[in-house]
Amino acid sequence: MEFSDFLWMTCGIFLTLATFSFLYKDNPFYKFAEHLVVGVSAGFFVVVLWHGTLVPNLFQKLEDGDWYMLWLNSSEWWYIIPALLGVLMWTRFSKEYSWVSRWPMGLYIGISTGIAIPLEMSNRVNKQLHAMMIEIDWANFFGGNILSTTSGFAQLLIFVGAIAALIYFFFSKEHKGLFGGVATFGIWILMIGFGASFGYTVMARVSLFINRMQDTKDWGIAAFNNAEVVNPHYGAQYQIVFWLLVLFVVGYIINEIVSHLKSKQV
Amino acid sequence: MTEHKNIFDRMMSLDRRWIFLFLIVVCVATYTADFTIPINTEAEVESIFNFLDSLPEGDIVLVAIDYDPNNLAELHPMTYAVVEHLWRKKVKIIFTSLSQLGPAMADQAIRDISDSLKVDKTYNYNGVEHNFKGREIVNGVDYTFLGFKPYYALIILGMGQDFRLNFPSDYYGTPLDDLPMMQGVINYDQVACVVDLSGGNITDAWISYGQGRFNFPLMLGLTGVMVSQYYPFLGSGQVSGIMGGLLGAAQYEELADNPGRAKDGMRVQLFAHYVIILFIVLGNIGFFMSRRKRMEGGN
Amino acid sequence: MKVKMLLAVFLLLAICSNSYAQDTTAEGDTTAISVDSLRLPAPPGNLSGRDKPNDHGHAIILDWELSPDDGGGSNSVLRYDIYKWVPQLMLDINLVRDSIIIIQKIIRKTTDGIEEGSQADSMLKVFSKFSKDELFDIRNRLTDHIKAENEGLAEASKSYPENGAWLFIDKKPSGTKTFDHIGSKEFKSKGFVPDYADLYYRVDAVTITGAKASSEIFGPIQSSGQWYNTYRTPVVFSVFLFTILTVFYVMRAKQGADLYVRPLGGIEAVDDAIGRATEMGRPILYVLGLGSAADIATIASFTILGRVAKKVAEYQTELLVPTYDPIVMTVAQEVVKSAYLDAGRPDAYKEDTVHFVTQSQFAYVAAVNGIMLRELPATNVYMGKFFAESLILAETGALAGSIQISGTDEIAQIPFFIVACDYTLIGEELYAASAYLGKDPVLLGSLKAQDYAKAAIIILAVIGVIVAQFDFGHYYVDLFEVVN
Amino acid sequence: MKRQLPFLLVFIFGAFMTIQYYVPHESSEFVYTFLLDWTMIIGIFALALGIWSLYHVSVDKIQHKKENWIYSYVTLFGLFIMVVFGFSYKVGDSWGMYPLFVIALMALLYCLIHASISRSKGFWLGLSGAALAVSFGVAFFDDSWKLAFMTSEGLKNTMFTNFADFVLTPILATMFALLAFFIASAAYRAFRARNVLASLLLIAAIIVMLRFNPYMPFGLPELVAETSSWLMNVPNLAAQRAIVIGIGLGIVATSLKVILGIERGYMGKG
Repeated sequence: MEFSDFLWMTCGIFLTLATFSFLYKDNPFYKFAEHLVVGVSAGFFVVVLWHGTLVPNLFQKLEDGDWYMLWLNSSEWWYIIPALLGVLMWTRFSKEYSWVSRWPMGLYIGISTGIAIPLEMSNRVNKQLHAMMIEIDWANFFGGNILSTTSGFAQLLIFVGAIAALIYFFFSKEHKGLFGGVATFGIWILMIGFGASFGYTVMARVSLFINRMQDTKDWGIAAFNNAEVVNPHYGAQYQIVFWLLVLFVVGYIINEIVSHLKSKQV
Repeated sequence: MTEHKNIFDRMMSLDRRWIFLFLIVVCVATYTADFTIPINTEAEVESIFNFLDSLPEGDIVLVAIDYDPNNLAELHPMTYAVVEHLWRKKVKIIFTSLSQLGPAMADQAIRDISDSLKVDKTYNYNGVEHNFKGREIVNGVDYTFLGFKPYYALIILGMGQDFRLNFPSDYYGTPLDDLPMMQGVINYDQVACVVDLSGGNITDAWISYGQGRFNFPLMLGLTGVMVSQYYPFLGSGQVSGIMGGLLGAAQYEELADNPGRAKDGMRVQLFAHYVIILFIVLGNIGFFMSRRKRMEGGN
Repeated sequence: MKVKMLLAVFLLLAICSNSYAQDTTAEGDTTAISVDSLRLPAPPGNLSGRDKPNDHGHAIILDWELSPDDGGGSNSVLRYDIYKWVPQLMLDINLVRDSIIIIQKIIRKTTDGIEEGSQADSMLKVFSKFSKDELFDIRNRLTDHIKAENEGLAEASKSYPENGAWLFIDKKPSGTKTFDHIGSKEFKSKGFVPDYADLYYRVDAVTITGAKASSEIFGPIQSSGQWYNTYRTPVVFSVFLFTILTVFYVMRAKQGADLYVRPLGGIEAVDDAIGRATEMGRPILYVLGLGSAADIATIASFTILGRVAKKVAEYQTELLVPTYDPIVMTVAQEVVKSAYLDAGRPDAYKEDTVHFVTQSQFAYVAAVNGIMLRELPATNVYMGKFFAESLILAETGALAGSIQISGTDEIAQIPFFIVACDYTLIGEELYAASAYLGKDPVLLGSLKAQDYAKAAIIILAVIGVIVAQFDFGHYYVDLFEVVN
Repeated sequence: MKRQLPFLLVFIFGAFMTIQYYVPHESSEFVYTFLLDWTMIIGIFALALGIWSLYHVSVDKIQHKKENWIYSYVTLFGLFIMVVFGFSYKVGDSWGMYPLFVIALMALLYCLIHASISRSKGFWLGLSGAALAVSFGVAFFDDSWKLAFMTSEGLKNTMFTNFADFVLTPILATMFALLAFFIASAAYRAFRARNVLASLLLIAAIIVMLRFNPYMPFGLPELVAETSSWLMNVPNLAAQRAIVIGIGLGIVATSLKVILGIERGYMGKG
C-alpha cells in the first residue's frame, strides 16, 4: 500500500470516529463530518445522474441534431418534450411564473398514480387474496410438533391472524363486542409480528458495527505492516500518522472529561 | 430532585449514553479478546459435517463457490471452514465457480486457505483429538479449480457426463488430463459429494439438474434469508444438509473445532444481544418496582 | 462524396455476408468433440408452437416431446438446441445492425471488446475514417435502411426453404420440454423477430459427444401482439368495482350522509403537537421520507403536510421541511405556500422552509439529525416512505425531547417507529390520515369505500379457504389468480 | 389555466397509465417507456432546483452568521469539488497543473458566495473574474488532463473515486452502523411491560433475540430456536399479509382520489 493510500484510509478512519462521536453528543467533529457528507454526496449524485441518466437518456438521443435547429432535426426529436418539461420546472426560479412548474408536476403525479392503481391492486390485493386461499394440510395438522411452520395448524393460524388483523384496520366501525374482540386478536398478532421482526433485525445491525471495527482493524494492520503480504513501501511515516490520530482522539476524550468535571464542580 | 430518585427510578431512566458505552466496550472487547463461545449445533449442519468427516483420505469432494462478492460476508466463512476441514483430512477438492463475479474471489480464498494449512494444528471434535501436520497444498494434487462458464444449468448437467466437456482445462489454463488428481476422474461418479455455497438460484439447478439427475449427496450453504425456502428439500431427502448464514457457518466451525470468521462474528453478536436484553430487563425491573412503590404510596 | 461512402459500406457488407451466415449457425457447437464417434440419439418428437398470448408480440412458445434418449444411458441427451429459419434478407440486415453498433461505439469512444483482426475490427477501421457528423449521417441512413428492409421480411420468408439459413437461438438442458422464444421488438436489435411473418423452428437433441438429431421442422407460424391482457382480468374487476364503490360513497357523502369514523390516536396528536410547539416557541419538523414524488405514500404525505402547514401558519409557528428528492421539494414548496395563503398569511411563508438536502440516504439522515439536535423541534412528524434510517431519526428525535408522530407503508420499518415514536400510523392509516385531518366529508366517504372493500376481501377469502378444501374449489380459486 | 390545467393533466395521464396496464401491445409499451423516461428527465432537471436550494440555504447561513455558519463552507466546497472531479480526468502520467485549476475554481466559488452576500459586489465579482480567467487559462494550456461532459471518464478520476471511497463511504457506513446502538437504546426505552400489547412486543422480541443463545439449561436452546422461527413464519407472516392488503387498498384509494380530483391537497388545495 502506497503511503498516499494509507493517508486516504486514515482520513476514512478519522471521519468514522467523527461520526461515531455523535453517540456522545453533538460536537464540532460530527458537525464537520455531517456538512461534508451532505456536500460531497450531493456533488456525487449530480455527477452520477449526469453521466448515468441525463447523457444516455437525453443528450445521446438528441446528439445528431443541431442546436440552431433546436435539435428538432435529430433522429429522436421527440425527446425535446421531456427536456422542455424539465425546463418548465425551472420557472420556479421566478416568482411571477412559478405556477408554470405545476404542469410538469401534474404530469409527473398523474403518471405515477396511474401506474400505481392497477399495479398495486394486482400485487398487494389480488395476489395476496389468492395466496390466502390455500388447501389446508389436514393430514398433517400438528405436524408432530406444535411449532412446525408448515403444518395445517400454522396455515390456519396465518389465515385467521391475517383476517383478524385486517379487521383491526376498519375505520368506520367501533371496536366493540365480537368485532372488537376479533380486532383485539388482530392487534395482538400485529404486535407479535412487529416484536419478532424487531428482534430479528438486531443481528443485522450489530454486523454493521462489526464491519466498521473490521475496517479500523485493517487500518491498524496497514499502519504496523502486519499483513501477510509485506508492503514494499513501508516506513516509519505510517506509524507516525497512526499515533498522531490516536493521540488526537485520546486528547479530545481527556479534554471532554476534564471540562465535564469542571462544569460539575461549578 | 436527584435525592428522591431511588435505585429503581435510576434503572428506569438511564442516560442512553451508558448503554452506548457499555455496548461499545462489550463489542470491542469480545471482538479483540481471544475466546470462543459454544454454538448450538443443529441437525442439518451436523449431517453435513458428519458426512464430510467420514470421508477417507484421497476421496474427492466438489465444492461449488457459486456466490459473488455481495454475499461474501455470510458465505465466505463456510468456504473457509469446509475447505480447511477437508484439506486437513487430505480429502481432494474440485472447485467450480458458476457465478460470473465469483472466480477471482474464489481463487483468492483458495490461496488464503492454502496458506493456513502450512502450520501444524490440533483439533478436538467428536471426543477425539486430531493432530494434523502442516503441509503444502498443491494445485492439481490437492485441488483443481475449474473456474467459471456461463449457462450454469448446462454446466451442471455436462459435468455429470465428463468434467472435460465444459472444462477442457482448469482456471489457470492447464489441461485437466495433465493434473495428477484428475487421472481417472470422469464425472460425479468419482466424487463423494457436492457442497454448493450459493446466494442465488444456482442452488435450484444443483437440486434439479445435479442431484435430481445424477443422485449424488448434495449439501447446501445459503444466505440467511434463503434458508427457509429450501427446508422442504431437506425433508424430501434431495438435500443432505443445509448451513444458513453466519449462524450456520459458526455451527460448522464449532463442529470442526476450527473457530474462524463466523465464530468471531457470532461472539460479538451474542454478547451484543446479551447487552440489549440486559438493559431491557433492567428497565423492566425498575418499571415494576417503582410502580409497586407508587401503588403502595398511593394507598 | 456521401454516396461513395455509403457504397463503400455496402460493399463491405456484401463481402462479409457469406462468412457471417456460417458463423451464426455454428454457434451451438462449442462443446462438440466428435460427431461421428457414436450413434445419433432419437430426435425430439411432435414439435409444436403457438404465439405467446397476452404479450406485445415478437414471441413464440415452442413445445416438444422429450427424445426417448433423454434421461440416463451412455447415449443420453445432454441438451436441446433451438434453431430458427431466417431468410437471407434477415442475415443481410443483421450485418447492417452490426455496423450500426460499431458506428455507435466509435461515436461514444468505447471501442473495447473488439478483437484484433476480427470482422468487427475491419469494420471499425473503415468507419474510423469518417468525421462525427458523417457517422451520424451514415448511422441514420443505415437505420432508415433496415427499417425499410424489415418491411420486406414477411415477404422474404415466404421463400422458405430457399434463400435462407438456420440460425441458432438458444440451448436448454435435458428434461426441458418447452421454450419461450422471446424476440426483441426493437428492429435495430439482432434478436428482432418480425410480427406477421412466417417463422420456422427446429429443435435438435444433442448428446455428450456432440451427436445431434433434429426434430421435424415446425412452421409456418406467426407472432402478433395483443390489445388486451386476459391474465389481468381479475385486476380489471377489482379496480372497476373499487372505483364504483369509492365514487358511490363520495357522492353519498357529498349529499350529506353522516359517516362515522373511529378516532385514530396519531391523528389527534397532530393538533396537540402543533399547539405544544407554539407554546414552547419551538419549530415543527416535518420529514417526507425517502420516497420520490412517484410513491403514493409521499403523495399522501403531501396532503398531510398541507393540513399541518395550514395550522402552523394559523398558530404562527415555524415549520422545517428538509427533503431528499428535488421533485418532492418543489411539490412540497407549492403545498406549503398554498397552505400559508389559505391561512391568510402569505407574508409569513419563506422559500427556505422547504429545502433540499441531498439524495443520499444516510447523508440526509446526518443532516436531519443535526437539525433535530440544534433547532430542537417540539414535534417531529415522519410521514412517507422510510427505510433503515427510520430508527436513527426516531431515536435522535427522542433524544432531543420532541413529541414524535410517524406513519409509513414500509412494513419492515413499522416496528421501529412503533418502538421509538409516541404515535404511529400503521400502513393503511397513513393513507387515511389526510381524510381524518381535513374532516372533509367527501374524503371520509372514500374511507367507507375502503372498509367495504376490506369486508369483501374477508368474505371472499373465507369462502375461498372453505371451497379450497374440496376438489371443485379450484374453479373458484382460479378466478382470483393474476398471472404475470 | 393556472389552477385547472395541472389537475387536467393528472387526470389524462393517470387515466392513460391505468388503462395502459391492460394493453400489452407494442404501441402501448412504447408510450409507457417513453413516459417513464419523461419522469426521469424531469427529475434530473429538478435536481438543479435542489442544488440551488442547498446553495441558497448555505449562503443564507453564512450571510446572517447563523449558528454553525462556518460549516456551510464545508458543504459548498464538498459539493463543488465533487462536481469538478466528476467532469475531469487525467490523460498523461501526471496531473500537471490540475491542482491549480481546482484551487482557482474553489476560489471562484468563494468569491461568488461573497459577491452574493457582501456589499462590495464589484470587488468580489472582479476577483471571481480573475479566478475564472486563471482556471480557463490552465484548462487551455495544460494537456495532462481534460474536461469531459459527454463521456463518463470523470467517474474513473482517482480523486473522484477516492472522495467516494474514503470520505463518502466511511461516513455513510458509520451513520448506518449507528443503528446497532440506537436499536439497543430504543429497546431499552420502549420495551416495558406496561400493558398486554407492549408485553407481547417485548416477549416476541426477546425470544427471537435469544434464538442462538447457547447458555440455557435443559434443551431450552432448541425450544427457543424453534419458537423464534415459528414467530417469524406464522404470526409475522399473518401480520404482514394484512398490512399489505390494507396498504394496497390505501394506495389505490389515494391514487383514485388524486386522479379524479377529489383530493387536491398534494398541490396545496384542499
